[in-house]
Amino acid sequence: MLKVNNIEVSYLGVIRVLHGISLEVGSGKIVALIGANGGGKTTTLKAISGLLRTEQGQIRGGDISLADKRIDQLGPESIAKMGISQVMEGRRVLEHLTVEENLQVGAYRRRDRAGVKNDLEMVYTYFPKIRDYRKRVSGYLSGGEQQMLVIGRALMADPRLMLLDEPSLGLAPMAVQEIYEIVQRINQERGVSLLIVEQNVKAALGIADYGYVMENGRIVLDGPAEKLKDNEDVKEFYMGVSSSGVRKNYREVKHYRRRKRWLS
Amino acid sequence: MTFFFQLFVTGLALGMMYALIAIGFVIIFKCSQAFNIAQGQIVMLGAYFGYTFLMPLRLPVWIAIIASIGVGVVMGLVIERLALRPLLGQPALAIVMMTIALAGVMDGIAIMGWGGNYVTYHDVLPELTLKLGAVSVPPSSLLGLIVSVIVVAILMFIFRYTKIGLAMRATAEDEQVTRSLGIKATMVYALVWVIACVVGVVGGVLLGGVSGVSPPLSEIGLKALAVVILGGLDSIGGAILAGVMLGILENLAAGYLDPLMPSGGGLAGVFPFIIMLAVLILKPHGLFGLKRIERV
Amino acid sequence: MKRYWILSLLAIVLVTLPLMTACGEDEVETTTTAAAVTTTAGGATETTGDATETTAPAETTTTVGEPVTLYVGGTFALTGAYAEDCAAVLAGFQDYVQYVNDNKVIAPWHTDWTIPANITFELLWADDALDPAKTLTIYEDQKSKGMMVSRVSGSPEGMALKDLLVEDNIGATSQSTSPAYLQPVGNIFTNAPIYTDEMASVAEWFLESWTETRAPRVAYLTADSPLGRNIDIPQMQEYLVSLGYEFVGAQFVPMVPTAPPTTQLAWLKDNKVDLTLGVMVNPGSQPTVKEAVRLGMGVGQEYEITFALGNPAHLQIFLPDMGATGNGVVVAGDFCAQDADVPGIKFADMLQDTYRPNKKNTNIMYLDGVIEGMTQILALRLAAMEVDPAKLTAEDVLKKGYWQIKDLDTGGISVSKYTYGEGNVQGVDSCRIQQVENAQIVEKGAYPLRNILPSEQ
Amino acid sequence: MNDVADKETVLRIENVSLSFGGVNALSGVSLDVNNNEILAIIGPNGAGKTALLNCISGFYKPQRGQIYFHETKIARQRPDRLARMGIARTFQNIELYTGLSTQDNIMAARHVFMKQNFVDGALYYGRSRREEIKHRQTVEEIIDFLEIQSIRKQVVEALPYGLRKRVELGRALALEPKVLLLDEPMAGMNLEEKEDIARFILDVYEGQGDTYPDNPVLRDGIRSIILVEHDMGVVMDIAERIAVLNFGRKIAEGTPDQIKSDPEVIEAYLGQEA
Amino acid sequence: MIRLPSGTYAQDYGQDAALVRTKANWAFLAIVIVFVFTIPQWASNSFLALSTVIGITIISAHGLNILTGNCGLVSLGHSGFMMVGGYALAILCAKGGLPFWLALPISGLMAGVVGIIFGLPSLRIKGFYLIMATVAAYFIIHWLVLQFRSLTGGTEGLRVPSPDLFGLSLKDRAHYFYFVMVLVVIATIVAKNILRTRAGRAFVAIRDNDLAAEVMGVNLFSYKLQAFFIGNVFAGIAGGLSVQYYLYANVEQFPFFDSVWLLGMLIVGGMGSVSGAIYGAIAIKLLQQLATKIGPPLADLVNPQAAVGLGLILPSLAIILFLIFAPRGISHIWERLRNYYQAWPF
Repeated sequence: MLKVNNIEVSYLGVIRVLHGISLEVGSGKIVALIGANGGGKTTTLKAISGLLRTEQGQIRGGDISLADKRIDQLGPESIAKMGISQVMEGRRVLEHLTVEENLQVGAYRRRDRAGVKNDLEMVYTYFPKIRDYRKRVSGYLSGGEQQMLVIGRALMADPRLMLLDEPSLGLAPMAVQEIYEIVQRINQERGVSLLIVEQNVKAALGIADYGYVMENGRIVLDGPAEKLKDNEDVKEFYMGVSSSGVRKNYREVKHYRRRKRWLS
Repeated sequence: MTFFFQLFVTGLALGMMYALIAIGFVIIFKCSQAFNIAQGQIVMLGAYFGYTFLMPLRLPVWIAIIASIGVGVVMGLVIERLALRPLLGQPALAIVMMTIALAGVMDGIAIMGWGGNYVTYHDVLPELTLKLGAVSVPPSSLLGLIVSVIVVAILMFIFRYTKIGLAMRATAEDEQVTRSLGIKATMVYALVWVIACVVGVVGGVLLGGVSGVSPPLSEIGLKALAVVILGGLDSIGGAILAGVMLGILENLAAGYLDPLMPSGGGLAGVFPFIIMLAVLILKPHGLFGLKRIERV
Repeated sequence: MKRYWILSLLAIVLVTLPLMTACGEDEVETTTTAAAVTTTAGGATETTGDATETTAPAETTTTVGEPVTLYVGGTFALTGAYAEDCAAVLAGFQDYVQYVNDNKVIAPWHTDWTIPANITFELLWADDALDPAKTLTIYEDQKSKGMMVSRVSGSPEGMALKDLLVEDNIGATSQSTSPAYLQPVGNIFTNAPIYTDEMASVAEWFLESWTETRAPRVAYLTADSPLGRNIDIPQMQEYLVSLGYEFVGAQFVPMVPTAPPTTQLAWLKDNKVDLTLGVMVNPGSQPTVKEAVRLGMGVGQEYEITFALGNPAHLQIFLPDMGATGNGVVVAGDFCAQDADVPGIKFADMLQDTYRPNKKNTNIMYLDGVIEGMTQILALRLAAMEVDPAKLTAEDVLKKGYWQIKDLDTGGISVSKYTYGEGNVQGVDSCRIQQVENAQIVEKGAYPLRNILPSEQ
Repeated sequence: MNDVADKETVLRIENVSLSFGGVNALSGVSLDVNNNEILAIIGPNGAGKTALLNCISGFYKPQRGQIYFHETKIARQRPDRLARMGIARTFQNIELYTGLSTQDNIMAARHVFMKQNFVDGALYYGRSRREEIKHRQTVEEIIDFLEIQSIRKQVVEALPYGLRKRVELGRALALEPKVLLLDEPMAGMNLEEKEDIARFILDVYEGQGDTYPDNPVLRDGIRSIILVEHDMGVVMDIAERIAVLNFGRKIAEGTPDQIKSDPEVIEAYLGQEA
Repeated sequence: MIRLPSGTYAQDYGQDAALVRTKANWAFLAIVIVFVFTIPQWASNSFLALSTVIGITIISAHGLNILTGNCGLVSLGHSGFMMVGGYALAILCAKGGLPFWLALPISGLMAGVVGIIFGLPSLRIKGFYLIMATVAAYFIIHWLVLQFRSLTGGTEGLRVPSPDLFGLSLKDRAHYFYFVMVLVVIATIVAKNILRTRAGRAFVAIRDNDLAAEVMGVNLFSYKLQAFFIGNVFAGIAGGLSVQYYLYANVEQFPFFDSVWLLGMLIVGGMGSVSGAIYGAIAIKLLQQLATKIGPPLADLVNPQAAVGLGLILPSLAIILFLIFAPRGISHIWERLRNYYQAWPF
């Protein structure tokens, strides 16, 4: 459904952050994009959703298309209209609005009142926790609840594709599990495609169909999630499991580190 | 006692005027976090346009009002597009400086365009007289009161119950998020400036009818800023309450304290600022402002 | 990088352009003075731009000496509350200077006071924006161009210049009547009674028609500005009390009111005031007077009170807007009504008809421009009769010019004839009282100045 | 590595309660922080971990309870005073001086050690110049220790996340604290970066001895570190003791092994997987 | 951050921290100083007057730069504090009979103390609230000056005797200019060095992140007040100098809009940069001068008041353009240009 073809992105016209990224999200699939910090994962998401422009970033080459329509030249508003909903990093709830108002903002573009009402109910079914707080100012929700709210808000736009940026960031292990379970359910029950950017490789690959590994603005490895999970390098560098299959202890990390780099 | 009530009523009317101008600030601040110091200048230019439509052009009052609203719309669009949009994403200080510079430009325009002359249009606006016993309400202020109430009611409705109002409140919180949800932030900003300018221009036309117009009229903007600060930067209700409060207090101070001052007083000019400073020391977010939800 | 080049270019232009204009003025005097509105003699001597020794052929055969250009003018505050007034003063100056250049005479009624044909006058002016700093720069600028007379626009500006003027021996005219000009006396020659004296005249006039047995109650209702607060001094209060008044207090109205001054008016009513004195309550005074009428206050209203104002709250400004609403308002000052039947007004009308037929300036301060111009040119003329005009110094103009001015008739514009001298910078000796009756200005008489604030001699 | 010898209490939190706007962020939390230990505080989001750190560092004034630093009462003290007493911290969402370079950021922390008065400084003669140079030396050692030499003169705003976290740690070190509070130092990092930070934390804790003989904090180490972190792998590996908060209450405290098997903790926080 | 030409290395930390590093720097500085100090020799009186006013403005701008540019406390009341300094000097000299050299520093201190008083709310309030508090400060000071008439002369203002420096008369405009310029040089050096002091580092820390500053041991309250004090001492001295220059103190000498222009100078020059304050002061003052110059011809085309309008529009427009296209001001452009030139021909 979504095709990113060989895009290059630079900021302020000088700093190149993506060097020809290509990836694909199939209809109804979950795709995980994993990799080191500063590797360009978030930038990739922003390039897709058009938010890059609001930060003086620029797509300098390649193209992005959604269902064979090019979207790389559009503004974020138009892209959102086409059915891509982004959940930004850092639980960006609209703090002073109530939970329900937050969700209504998500449905801003939609004209079908009945559909919106249904979807509101649906979101509350997925996230029963936030139903209790519907009239509460969202800034006072806990981290996990806020993450649920922003995912719910993105869902209210009735998207075809959702982009999740680090949904587990700064969340307790329990909350991470809960959110990932719901995300998987959303994917299965509503057929929404998902592109998830994650540091928590284990969680992301746990529900993904396919995965891409990104380093320094390049895709260095990709494959079905099952396969990636078993990849030695992924295991060692992203999941902290040594080749013997035992998790490494942080205390044992040496002052000099063995670094393996693809492509460099 | 009559003296007290006279002061009170006059203060109330003046306060509504402050509130009307303050609302212009609040709208802009609420939605785009821009602190518009030029609101007083918008009012002043509005008054000059009101004069031009009513006196040299001799338009009927209602057409003049509509024409003024048109001027407000254009003014809002021009300011937003040329001055504020290039600054999207810049720090708050840059935006404050921009509006200060805009104030300079607008003062300059008033002087270039109308020679900075003092002009009046006294008997053109409809006269409403109201007498409560021995106390009389200034007609122009009464008109201001009515217009303020209408404007506030409309704005409240928009904010509370309409979709565009929701979009405006959402944009106020987080521009990027709202854009990613398909709300055109630039449209919201333009709309916000248009509303603020229209409110300002209408206020200016009314105010000019009371007192005549000259460039220093814009100083009322600074007083209205004190009102905004007192009411809390993002609260329309707060602006109204604070406006009325300051108007009354200012008048009472001028009436009762001025004669006690060593040099005749003139307290009316500074009283709002003194109160504002005192309140700020005790309540740093104003009387009715949202306390930002802070998580360290 | 390209962007930075453009920007830096912009910055350089921004910086160098004014720098060049700033320091180049001595060399390029011709061009800059030409830029300053030149009011040269019609056709004949177009080359007046040149400072002192122009060798351009003098066309007139009657020329006695070398052609000489003398500068008049000074600074004008074309911003703020006085902008419109000062613009009118400027217009009066421009027209008058042109008249003198064309006719070589001081005024139609002073035909014996002629100007030598070789002397042309040129007006130098700049806007000081009511900013003392700017005033100073302009003053230095004009001095460097050879100006020997000057004018000041307002009190702070005058005060900034006062010592310099004494130091440079330059005499200046001013319509602003700051008491500070009088003590210690400097070189700023005023042509209007100072406000305290005007208020004293009003007080005397008011007593003449006071019939009740109790003492009349008087209060100040005046502008909250340096101008308006000028009258609030102990000597004034003492004088009022000595006349038999009961002094009640003072109310100040913001120069630019944002609401009608109901508060202040209510206070007057509350304190049973009979007469208010003030200077320029607000520009044109309309908001105040109009509100007073609405509250039933004024002459012939249910609450009888007389509002009196000092010059420059000229009734002429006030009348067209107010009409009968202004009935009973009193103004003390020195200028006659703009439609008075006196030679001075006819002269002013003639100037307007001749030099600005299509854009007549209706502001009364036009008359002041004419009178100030007349004073400056007369001072120059008197000095030029004693000293070779080409070798004239500012000191000559001060001592042999200004100080020798005697009985300068303004054609009835001002009630008194102007006489100046060493230690006497106040040209007038009496004050005119006018009142609005049936939307008309009615003269109530002239009263001698009481010098409430005596100048130090 | 661990001197079991003296486990003297450095920071004693006694019955601290804090609420804003009717919501109880902390209710009656008591906790001892000892010398010679890394203490981890874990718990679900909104459980009050950061609130507790904020109470310790003086940002929040708890309504009830007291905190003792050695014997001094420090609850409700001003943050800057606490900093000068030897309590340094980092933030969950990096709070650096965005407009300054790495070097200046760390140098700014040396502020508390500068003795020059205003007149000295304004003239910049001998003493203040010598002092400046001395502090530069210390800063350079920290830069060296954290391996951020290459970004010494870069403005921190433009640095990648991981490096900014490191600069923030450096800045805290420059304060030469006795207690170091780290608020989610590894959030948003990948494994490799986490390993780096874990190593730095351990190195700081242990001290570097003769590698940095003139720098007391690098030489002797910071012997009390409080770590708020979600990554259970890191917490279990490097913390000596763990305290668990939930809904503003302390629900468990103990060694990593004890915590791992505590049923209440599993139910409230860890879930099945851990 | 100062970028150095290639080939210049710091041998020790002391050198690395020095203000003037290369020979070219020294040469440039020398040229500027010679240029400035010979102005009375070749320039017209009006240019001399303008230069003196610019000098006074630079001192004031340095103060605002410390407060706003370095400590991040935006003040729109700076001309109010200049007024305090101006009146303090006028009262001390005219009524107290103090000599000028003694009165000037005292007037600076007075302004500083008043600054502290109005800075008191700054601990609890930030941003726009603080801006408005400083606006209030201006109007309250203005009002107080008018009220205490017996001391200040009210609206009449106060006349000041001619300045006298240890028996040397400064009445001569050129002498006064030299005096002001010496103070400008001192003020610049002090402003530059303050940044490297304990206080200066605290200021910058507060500006960039007051939260972090507090955790790093910076006493916010004390340092914010110090910033108010130091910044306003500069303002007070500038105010005193300007009163002494006109030999007259009046409230209209310190209009509210001057505060705006001072902030504008920092924007145009480069916020937080010492040289920026100088560039900005010169640029804005010259633009205003330019407006006065081209006023007369414009008067015929538009109206007699056109010059005033232009005097407002030109500097405002400069501020707007800089905000949009070069928010870091002239000093940054200048640095970029210098780097470009130093890297030439690469």
